[in-house]
Amino acid sequence: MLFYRRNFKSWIRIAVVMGIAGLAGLVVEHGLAAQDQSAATAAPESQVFTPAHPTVWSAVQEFFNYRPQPVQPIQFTHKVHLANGLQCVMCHVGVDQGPDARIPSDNFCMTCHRVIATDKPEIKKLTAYFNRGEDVPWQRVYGFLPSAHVKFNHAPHIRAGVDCSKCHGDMTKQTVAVRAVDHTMGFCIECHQQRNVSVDCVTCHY
Amino acid sequence: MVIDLDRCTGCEACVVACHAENNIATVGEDQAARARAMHWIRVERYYEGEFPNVKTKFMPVPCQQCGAAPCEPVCPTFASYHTIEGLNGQVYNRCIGTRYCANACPYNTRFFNFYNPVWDKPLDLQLNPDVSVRSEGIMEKCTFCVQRIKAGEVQAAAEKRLVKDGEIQPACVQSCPTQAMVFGDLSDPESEASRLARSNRATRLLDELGTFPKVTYLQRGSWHDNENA
Amino acid sequence: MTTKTPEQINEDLLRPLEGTSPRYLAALTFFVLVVLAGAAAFLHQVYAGLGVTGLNRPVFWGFYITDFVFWIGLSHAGTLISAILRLSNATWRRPVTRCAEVITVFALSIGAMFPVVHLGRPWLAFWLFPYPSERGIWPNIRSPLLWDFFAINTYLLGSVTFLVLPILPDMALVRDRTTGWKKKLYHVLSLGWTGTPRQWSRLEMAMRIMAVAVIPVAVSVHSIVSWDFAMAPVPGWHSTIFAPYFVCGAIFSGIAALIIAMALLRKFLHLEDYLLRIHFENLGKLLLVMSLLWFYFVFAERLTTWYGNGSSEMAVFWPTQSGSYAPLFWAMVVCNFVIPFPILAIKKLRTIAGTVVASIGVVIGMWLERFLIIVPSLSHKYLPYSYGSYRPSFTEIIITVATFAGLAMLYMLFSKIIPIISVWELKAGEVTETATAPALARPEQVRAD
Amino acid sequence: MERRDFLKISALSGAAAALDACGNPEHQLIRFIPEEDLTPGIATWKPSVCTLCPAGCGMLVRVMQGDAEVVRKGQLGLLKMGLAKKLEGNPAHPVNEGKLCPRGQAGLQVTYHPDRIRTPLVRSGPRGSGQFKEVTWDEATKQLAGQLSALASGKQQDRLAMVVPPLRGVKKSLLGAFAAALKAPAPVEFAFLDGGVVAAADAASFGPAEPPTADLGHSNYVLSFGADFLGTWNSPVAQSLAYGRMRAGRPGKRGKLVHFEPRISLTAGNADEWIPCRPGTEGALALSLCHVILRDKLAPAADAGHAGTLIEGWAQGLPDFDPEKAEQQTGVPAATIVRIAHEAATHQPAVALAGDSATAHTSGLFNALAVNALNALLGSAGKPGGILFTPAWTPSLGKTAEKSQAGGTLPALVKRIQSGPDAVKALLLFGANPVFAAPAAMQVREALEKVPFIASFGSFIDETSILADVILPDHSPLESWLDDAPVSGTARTVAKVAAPAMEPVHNTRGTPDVLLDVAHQLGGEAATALPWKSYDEALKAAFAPLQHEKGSVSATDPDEFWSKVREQGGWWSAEEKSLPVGGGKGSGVAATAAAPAFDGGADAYAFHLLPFATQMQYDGSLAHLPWMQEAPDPLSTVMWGSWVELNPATAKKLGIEQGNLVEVASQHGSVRAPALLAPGIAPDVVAMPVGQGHESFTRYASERGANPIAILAPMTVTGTDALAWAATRVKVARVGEGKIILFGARLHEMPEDVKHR
Repeated sequence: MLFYRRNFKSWIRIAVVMGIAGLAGLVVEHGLAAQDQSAATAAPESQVFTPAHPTVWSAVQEFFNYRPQPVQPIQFTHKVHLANGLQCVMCHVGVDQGPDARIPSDNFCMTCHRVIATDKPEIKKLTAYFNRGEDVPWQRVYGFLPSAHVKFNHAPHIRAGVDCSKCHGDMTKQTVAVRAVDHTMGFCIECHQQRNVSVDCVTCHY
Repeated sequence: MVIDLDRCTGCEACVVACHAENNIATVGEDQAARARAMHWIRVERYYEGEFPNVKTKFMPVPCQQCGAAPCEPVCPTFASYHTIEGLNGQVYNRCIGTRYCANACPYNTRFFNFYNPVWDKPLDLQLNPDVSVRSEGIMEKCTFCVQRIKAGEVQAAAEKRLVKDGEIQPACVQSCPTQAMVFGDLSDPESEASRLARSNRATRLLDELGTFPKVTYLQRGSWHDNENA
Repeated sequence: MTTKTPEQINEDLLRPLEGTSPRYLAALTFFVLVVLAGAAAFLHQVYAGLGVTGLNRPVFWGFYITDFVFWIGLSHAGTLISAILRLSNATWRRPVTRCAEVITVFALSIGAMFPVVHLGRPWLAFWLFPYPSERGIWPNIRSPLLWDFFAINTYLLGSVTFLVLPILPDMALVRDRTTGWKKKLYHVLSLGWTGTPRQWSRLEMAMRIMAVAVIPVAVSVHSIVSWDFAMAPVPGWHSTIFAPYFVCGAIFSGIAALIIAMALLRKFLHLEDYLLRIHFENLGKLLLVMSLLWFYFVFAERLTTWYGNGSSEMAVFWPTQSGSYAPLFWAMVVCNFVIPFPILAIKKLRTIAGTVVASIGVVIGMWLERFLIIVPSLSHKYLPYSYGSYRPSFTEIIITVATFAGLAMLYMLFSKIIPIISVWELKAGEVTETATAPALARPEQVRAD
Repeated sequence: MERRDFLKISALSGAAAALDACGNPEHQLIRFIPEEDLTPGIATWKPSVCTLCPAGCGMLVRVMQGDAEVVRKGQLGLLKMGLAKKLEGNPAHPVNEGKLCPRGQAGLQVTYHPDRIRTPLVRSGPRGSGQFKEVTWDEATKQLAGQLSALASGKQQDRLAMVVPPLRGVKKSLLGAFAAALKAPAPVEFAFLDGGVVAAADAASFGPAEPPTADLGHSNYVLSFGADFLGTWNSPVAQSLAYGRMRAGRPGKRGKLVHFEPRISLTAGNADEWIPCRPGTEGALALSLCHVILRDKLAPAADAGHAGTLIEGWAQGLPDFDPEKAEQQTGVPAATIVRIAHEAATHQPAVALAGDSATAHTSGLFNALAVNALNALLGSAGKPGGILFTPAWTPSLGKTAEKSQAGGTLPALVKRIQSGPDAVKALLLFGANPVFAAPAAMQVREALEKVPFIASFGSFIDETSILADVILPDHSPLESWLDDAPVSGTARTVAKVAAPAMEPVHNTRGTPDVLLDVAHQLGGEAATALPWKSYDEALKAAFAPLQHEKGSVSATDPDEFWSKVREQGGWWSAEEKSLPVGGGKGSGVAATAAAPAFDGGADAYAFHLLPFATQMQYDGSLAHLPWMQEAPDPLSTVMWGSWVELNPATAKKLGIEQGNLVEVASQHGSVRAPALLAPGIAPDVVAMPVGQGHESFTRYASERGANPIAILAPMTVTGTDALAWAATRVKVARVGEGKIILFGARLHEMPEDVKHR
């Protein structure tokens, strides 16, 4: 009905209505997100650990598969590091050993950045963290939500010769890592089927 | 899996090992009083006779991983299904909580998360990162420690070999102080589990239901059998 | 019966549509509030978790599934009975069919809600729909719950069609008699009915086809509901008798519900001239037959269990006969047989009041029957170590009560919008009766009322 | 517009994302740079030692990286650190061979317990109120050192007392050395379940003053007198392993287990024959078996050697213990006694064990001596398939350790405190909980309240440490340097040591290190006597002599030896070698007390109270672990509570139904708990689990169930000063409705279709 024999004017009308609805949605969402935040700031005092969502709103967000891109404390650029001849596995040393690829600690970064590019503002931030004895609070970019009940292991994928870019996009073009590839179940299944790997549920879900 | 009832003492080391390995929540006193305590493996205790001629029997009951499992066909979403390796898989993510599988299970080895589980901090640090933490509304049960099976297979694949018999042990088998439990590949006739499953003491729980359980119980022997032999 | 003119019929039957009394509004408000309470209880359950129910291990199903089976059973009141009566051309059916069909549609909708209400994660209920996804997973067609899904949807669709088709002429009638926004509303509801001979013959044809089609669907629905239980190897469930037993029980409770509904309509909508004693008496006879049949099924089920003497079956048998569930069991027998049988069998007692009393007994008894099928079996499943018990929580009770209020609410709203007795069919009946005077309803018999 | 696009619009603003990012609480904490280099997701296994009971099992700790909220340098933050995730037995370890009991596995929860003391505390409210304020370690140690130096300057070092749980190995030596260096009496060892009576009997009969190692694995016939050796007695994992082998480990051979006890314990439940006997008459029963063996010439009296000579009338063939007389006394049919005696004598190797309630009557020592004589007569003392005695490792930390004065027992300490004001001016508590685990009649709490200064080194606020003025919380075992020298479970000499499996989660310090620190603060002789900077140095020094013994570790230089020992989780001798038997002293223990004495008259107090250690909570020291609360008791299936076990016939007579609240009263007090009807208990006995009934012991154990120890009579086992905890008579009455949480439905028999055969 909606898209049936419409003239230009009615299209505009629809656009306006939807725009208003969208704006209203934004306002509501931000309002709720602010509430969400106030609830979450109370969370460190929470004396329990539970897989429950902190708020109903966060549950709704997850239901609709809404995940914001993370904001990193330091604008680490993959592009520059890779352009300088580094390889993924040089920093992500766990990738061919076990489940977790690892993000190196400050110690590791500082092996180079004690001398390299020390005048850059982002490196100064890093040095400041290091000098305070703090690790950089990197934000998770990929990773499955707990409710997916998925266990992913990097090592077998590396051993099978899956290229890093297959799941993480072309990192030579990314500065701060963004979620370039949507790790949906369909994405996993497709590759598993192509490569004739088990698509049995308990291969990943346990 | 083979469980030798002649060795089992009912000490419940397996129960605690399972809790530790599989992130099973303790539900607390109130929920336990409402029959919602979760023990993927339990030791059933039966008394026979009256004082002073009382016999006690212990029988550990994990999920029997039936070959023809009643829990599998009834699940509308394939959350409970038969894996390629012959386990009764339980895909937590796919579970919508009809609890039909738990009703169909003759062994009552399925457990439901009536609430979101809770760990008083920092008890959450004990959680095994290899096993997912189930949330409210999800059915869960013994998986034969599928995370250990998978880890063993990945390890074997990395070393380009087959999994050796006895290499993979679920937590209960590993912990059993009397070595009453043996875990192995029943499709391999040479495995220790297969060998024991052919014992003349071998029985299966509620065998007449035709569920083809993959847990074999070796019945208690008698001292007098020994005498006559 | 004083033969009424078509105008009188119009007047009488369309009266409820024309205004509301304060009493009506009060009752409606009450029911709406109860329904809202139920909805709140459900939301609370979704928010907090299924732990707010009395369910436990091993009794994973309790009030909700009892309600589910009960309501689905109740839904057999209408469409099935109405279809049978239509096909057998029982003329006394005319004032009865619509109230019956309405019960079907509403009871079925309420019943179909319960599988979702009882889910651990109801927000994922849509996974029962067979829709293509990137994950490549379809629902499990081997699961009786999925059969339920399809059967209930089919039945619901069929029943709605069956209900709506004969409403169209009445909608047109109302449309023609009203003005303003109501006219517009009924214009839409009548779907362009003008009463041309072509439309009439199409309607007749459609009703005949639907009547034939809906009977096997109805039978299959409750058979499938019974297979939810019978397919699981649970002592007390795993029985071949379950499908006919459930269908019989369903029709049994359905007729009872119909009698109660008719009595209420008769009283509150002043339809004493249309819903006659003959209707109650005939339905009462049907109820009697079903009561006997039901008793036979219960007897047969119990006897075979007892005679077979399997230890796990007996573990379920004894608690219901003489153990903790015995009071409920014997209450069920009293409600379903001991009370209705003499009332319905003795002609003098088979009055409107009598049949209503019997029907109330049957509705209560059949609810108990569903409960007794589910809970004792689950609480005594094979290994005695895991025996359990069950006590419903407040949440479950309020949701159960709310569904009864829900039916009342829907019924009240429906009867305000649409004539609860088929006006055109009744008129058609009057015409045929005066013309041929075969009349099952002999005047003197009716006057005795 | 698609939902995705809509979301994109909202993402464009960026605000939502930013808000969400700081919505995650973890990101507001400081993240400390990890010190250890662990690969996340990959488990490493570190050896450790189980310290939860005296068995001394070797453990492997599964350590994986995780984020823990910790306090470092006074700041709360997240640290990626190695976290213990699971405890398993150490397969190389000779005692437990890779296995672990439920209690040992639950030890994990000690470390992560939400109510663990996280930082040093100083009492801020009245004593016993549980009000403490947090202080720094410097303040806390200064306070302790101040007290100790005040004592020293006043030459009142003998007014210092220490209470410890039974200790072994280097830790015992260190505490001894500490006491000696301060010129204070040696620590008082206290635990509800201690093997003192068995050790005393063994010393008398055979020589070695230690509990035996039961070589069940080679045994054909096992007679157990009260010893719950599969549950909590002695070294349960080692005994379970051996039991498994006895039952099904030898093709074609299956040993038989006969258990004598008035109640079905875990071991009795597994016995081929459970034979209830009257409480305290186990010794008479054992001697009656001996009588039959001697009478029927199944073995000569001389076979028993020294152990036999301790028994009066042994040479005459024990005329007082013929089966008919024994039937009168023990309640076991004479025919059964004769049959069992014949079976045991003809199915050697046969072994007899005495323990738990059998040794906790006033006749306990007699019972143990009688069972020893039976063992000797059966020829199983010091032989394979019988009882062996482990050549235990006794480390030395130099001369000071041996110089300390005798510490005495807990009753003696209580008497000392009450002998006058300031008889004891300072008391150090090392994790023992005597207020809970000693009968109220012993007045431990009243005594402790009189001590002006109490310092506690425990990790939890329990009934005893709540009285403390200063609490200096110890590391959890997994965070500590550990050592042990098991005396049972294997015939090898075992010296165990383990480095911390993980970094501390809280602001705690290892108690040995605190003691060394205090000693150094005190200076002078104390500092020179304890020269080590830290405990691991002391451990290394104590282990050094083992390098030259023949054992599991061979190394050329001390450092290599030390690192290899730590890698393996300890050192053990190459060969199994039992200590020689027969050289028993046997002095001073007249074995005449055959008839047990009981507190409370049989008329007013009609029932024997039989307390027993439970599989899950042990003696109550593990009641604070949620896993131990929720794991059902194997026999009663009770969770989260305690119970009064009654014979159904008794209960019927008293009008008590399952779950009713029952009052159990002795002459010394009363407790209330729900009734549990069980067929496996004699009609004149009521049993109660020890372990619940804590007044204050974390959120999981406080105010839960009842503590039967409280109402016990302060009677001792004749010939020793051990508490005779099974010698109290009680009366039982229903007082109302109660609540009992069972995991298993109720008492039930196995259905026919499950029995199979």
